[in-house]
Amino acid sequence: MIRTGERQRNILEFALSSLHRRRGRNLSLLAMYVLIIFVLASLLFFVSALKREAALVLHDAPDLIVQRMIAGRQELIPVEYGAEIASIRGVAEVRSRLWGYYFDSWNGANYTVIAHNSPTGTEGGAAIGSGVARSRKVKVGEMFPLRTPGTEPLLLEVKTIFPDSSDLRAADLIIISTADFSRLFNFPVGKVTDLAVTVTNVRELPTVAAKIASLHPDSRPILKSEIQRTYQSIFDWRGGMTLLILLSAVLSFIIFAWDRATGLSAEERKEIGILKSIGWETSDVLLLKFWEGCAISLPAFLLGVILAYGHVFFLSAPLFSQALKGWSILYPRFQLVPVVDISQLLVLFFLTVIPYTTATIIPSWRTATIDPDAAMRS
Amino acid sequence: MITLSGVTKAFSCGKPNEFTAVTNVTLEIPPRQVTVFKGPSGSGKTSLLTLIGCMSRPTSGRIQLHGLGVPIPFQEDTAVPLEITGLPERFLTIIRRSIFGFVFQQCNLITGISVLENVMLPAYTSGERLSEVARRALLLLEQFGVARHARQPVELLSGGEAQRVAIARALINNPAIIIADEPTAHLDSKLSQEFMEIVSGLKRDGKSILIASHDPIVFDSGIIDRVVEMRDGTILDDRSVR
Amino acid sequence: MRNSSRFLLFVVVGVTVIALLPCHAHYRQQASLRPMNRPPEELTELQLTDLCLVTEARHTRHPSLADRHAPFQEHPLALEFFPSGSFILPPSPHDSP
Amino acid sequence: MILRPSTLALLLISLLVTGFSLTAGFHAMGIHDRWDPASGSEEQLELERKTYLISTIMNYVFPLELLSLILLLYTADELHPLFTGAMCAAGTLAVNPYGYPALLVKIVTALLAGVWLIMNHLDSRAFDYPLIRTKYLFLTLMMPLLVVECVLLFSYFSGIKPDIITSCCGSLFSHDSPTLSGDLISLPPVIMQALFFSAMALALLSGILFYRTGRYGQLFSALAAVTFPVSIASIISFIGLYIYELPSHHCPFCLLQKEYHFIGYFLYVPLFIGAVSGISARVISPFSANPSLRRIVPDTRRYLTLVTIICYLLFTLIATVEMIISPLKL
Amino acid sequence: MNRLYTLFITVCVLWTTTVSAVDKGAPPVPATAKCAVCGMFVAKYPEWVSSTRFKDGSLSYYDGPKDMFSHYFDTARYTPGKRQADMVTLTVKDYYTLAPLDARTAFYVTGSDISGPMGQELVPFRGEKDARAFKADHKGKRIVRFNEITLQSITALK
Repeated sequence: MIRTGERQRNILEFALSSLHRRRGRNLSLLAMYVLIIFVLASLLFFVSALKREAALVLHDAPDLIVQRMIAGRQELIPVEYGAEIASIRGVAEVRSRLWGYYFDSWNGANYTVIAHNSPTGTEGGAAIGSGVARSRKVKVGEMFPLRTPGTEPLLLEVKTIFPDSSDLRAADLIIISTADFSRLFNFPVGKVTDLAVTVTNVRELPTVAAKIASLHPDSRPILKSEIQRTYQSIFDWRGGMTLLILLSAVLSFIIFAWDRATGLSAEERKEIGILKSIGWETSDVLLLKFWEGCAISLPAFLLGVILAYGHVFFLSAPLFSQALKGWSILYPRFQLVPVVDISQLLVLFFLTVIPYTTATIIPSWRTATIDPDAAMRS
Repeated sequence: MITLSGVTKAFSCGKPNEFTAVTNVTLEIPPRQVTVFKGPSGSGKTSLLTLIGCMSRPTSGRIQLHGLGVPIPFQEDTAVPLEITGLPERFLTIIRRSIFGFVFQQCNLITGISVLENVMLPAYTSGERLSEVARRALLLLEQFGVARHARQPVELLSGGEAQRVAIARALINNPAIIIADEPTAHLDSKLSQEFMEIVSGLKRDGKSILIASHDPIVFDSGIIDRVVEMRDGTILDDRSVR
Repeated sequence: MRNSSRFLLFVVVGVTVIALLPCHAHYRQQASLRPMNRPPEELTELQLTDLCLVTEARHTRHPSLADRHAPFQEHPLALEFFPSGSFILPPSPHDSP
Repeated sequence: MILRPSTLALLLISLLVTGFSLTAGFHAMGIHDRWDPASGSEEQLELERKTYLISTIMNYVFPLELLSLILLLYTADELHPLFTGAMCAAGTLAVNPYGYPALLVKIVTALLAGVWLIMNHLDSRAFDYPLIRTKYLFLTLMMPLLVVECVLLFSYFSGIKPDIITSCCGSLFSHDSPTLSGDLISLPPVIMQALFFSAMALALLSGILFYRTGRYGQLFSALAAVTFPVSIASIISFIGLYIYELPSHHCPFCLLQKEYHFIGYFLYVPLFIGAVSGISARVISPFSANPSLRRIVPDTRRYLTLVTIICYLLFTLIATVEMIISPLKL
Repeated sequence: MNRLYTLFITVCVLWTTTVSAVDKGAPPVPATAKCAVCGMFVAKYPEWVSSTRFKDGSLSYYDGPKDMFSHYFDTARYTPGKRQADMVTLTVKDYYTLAPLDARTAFYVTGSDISGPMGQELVPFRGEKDARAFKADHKGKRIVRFNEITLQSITALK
């Protein structure tokens, strides 16, 4: 037993020294491998953390949102619809919501303006997201103007700026009072943006939605579960699709690794021949090749995953934010709360290390079965 | 003792380029002697040595090893001669590792690693502690006067030093039989003489030594017990020098 | 220290760090649920539906509430708003009860 | 089709295992037909080299097969929230008719893979390849099974759609279900308890006896093989009840869940390893007639027996501790 | 000004006539509570949780009225040593309001298209009007009272 262990260690020792001898090639292989695992793991971590954030936001979302559609576009919905919906059996509460978008021609950003009569949202005051504060360069207590359809701009005093930690929800929000809202947009009387319906028993939601749709054929009820599903599919598709793309990257890497493993240099060939002639057996050489593979793939996996964790959860995924940002001016400064479990790590391991290892089986067998008398005959 | 009976080795059997390297060789090699296989290149002496040294298997014929005095894991009774002809490669390797030590025409040292590591290499796979192996390797290097190079990479050695390192490597597992293939081919006369002195030392230590060579310094040397002359895969002449 | 020991030590340390990642994640999740780290009540009262991840257009800020014909929701590879747009799948046609 | 990392990994592994096994099996057939250890011909040398290839491939691939059995259980459990009515892997596997067959075939192939690896290890320790034909015949016979497993897995995962209404383990493993498990559950727990503990005790006793004296090996292997299904039946019949602390919940899958501290894995893994080595001890016993294996086989059998004893003891220990600390009393 | 006033009104929350007493009065279901019949964790299905209280003060939870009735009719099987007569209170939840409700006074709709965590269910209501409305909306077959329910009708539910 001890002898087997010692043999493994001795062979590992030699494997490390032979990798070291060709460090240029092996380091480039390692770097490429680390990079692929890093990107794959970052993506996995990023998506699962965003999923959690989306789920948290959705937790507070209304059970059912009723919009009105005219000519295929969303329109303002009359308040009376709310009272009728409230009388449907199973509906606990109907809230009308006033909100909209404000395009800031000054800096090209899109804000989300919401009317809400909370303490900070008193007339003339506003609670804003930190993204808005950044792009408008305002601090608490300062004033900032918004254009109105009339001649006078709406002057608002910043009462609250939401902390960076809630950027994923609030970076672009401007919360103002109802009165200010109607002045800002010259909002029609008796109309609201949409209705938020609370239904006590979620099982009844589809029925309530169907009743609303038949009551007002021009309305479009959106269920919370549909939003959830949309999000799920966005992230799953994103996760799955990108996974496929990255898998192809992994595949090309395997081909590279295969090519590298098969294209034995004359020098390597001679070395194996010498080893075999001085008493190494085929299975010893196979073991050597196995340890060589491990000495590449294990560090690659460990480094790749740990770096990815740091990249996504400590540095907020700067690599992906570039892709997500696109043309938007307000990119949230968020720090994701990590979501990692062992199964994720195992799957990552299965998807990256195993293909590499299997790709090297046949080449290493070919290497290992060089004739032992090759060294004599050279 | 090693006995060969009717040993033939053919390459590329059944193909147009078939050729027979060793034809129907029957031979007995007693222990603790220096035996030289003499003949021009292509005479089959190297092939014969690879067959004896368990590096390859004969196409037909038998090779037996007697009274090895070394325990082989699967051999129950050490008194019975060990037939090596039909053994799988795995077991040939075990025998090769524990009974034979090889010195090649080119020194066949692995470049990039130290002299010491090169000497230790054959023992890596036996599962011995490397510190123990290193101790033994240093003793051997000392014995051959190259201990001061132990930590240097092998590229920096001169031809004679490299040869002595190769001999040290062949001895690391304390084999009973040393096989040397054209050991003096790349050495000048002085170094070849030195080599023969080392061989006589080994002989004094009780090792059997088989050398393939067509160098007169080797087969005219005083320490030789027997010369086997070969040509075209067969034995022309087999004479005892003493 | 032998190289193999160094390598094995590296692997053990790496595996330990990786094993600690889920623990760290768990800790951070617990911490994020503590009252002081929760989003202000003012925000949760708004009953928001979407993450503010991309804001270049209304259909990216609130993908779940956008018009059905909003540009690239019809095809995930539509290029109007390339980087973020290409990530978003059209909502499932499930939404008419 | 359900595109998740874990399902992708499962399918990938299945493809790898099948692909490589087919390659190996193809070579194995050639070796099986043309093997002639007495010959020193180049063809024979080539064949001997191929045995290394097959061994290498199988030594990589079959452990994967064993691991992916655990991954399959995990995935099935992980997917259960997608389906109405499913509360654990039992419901997920019942989503379409391929689920349970896939699991069953996977268990069988994993078992056989374990036995094959042990056989291969044994063969590599003898100097004249005594088992070469046997093991390659065995491997060739496993090929169709591996292909079937791959096909089943693909059909299963491609047939999965969310929101399917499936049955929950409560109905699959209840008194009233007209299946074998239904009959099992209807047995009074006392009978099953008596059966389980006596089978386990006999297996362990005969194992210890064999380990100490070298006799009654066949008896031990037979008992070890019987104890495997008995233990699984016992999990369904009564061990689960103590773990769930419910007198009527007979599911063998819920115990894989986090809520039960993944206790299922700690029960099934030792049980499986114990069964593989117990069965292997029986499978290899006839090989001791072979001169070159005469001394190796008894050693290996003793070692395998030790593994079985330890694993079964572990299983019994965990089960008994669960029964004792559980507030439920039957 | 008038306009502003109207807007203010509209934004005010519109309360409906239904009681918003969600689970008021009933103690929260512990997260570790399992259905006494099928073993599911009941807290995952708050809208279905039913419970019984025994004479000795012990509580049993179920993931739906169906399992509660299974227990009620076959008490000894799921809680050995206890009898039906030991069940003091039986509580279900009104479908529309999710308010706790004495199972003995409730109206149950069978055969509807609403399925519980364990498939077909008896859907409980406080009032007969609600039950009728539900029966119409959800293709229910019958409205039954507590004493009309038998072990056979429970086992017939899939």
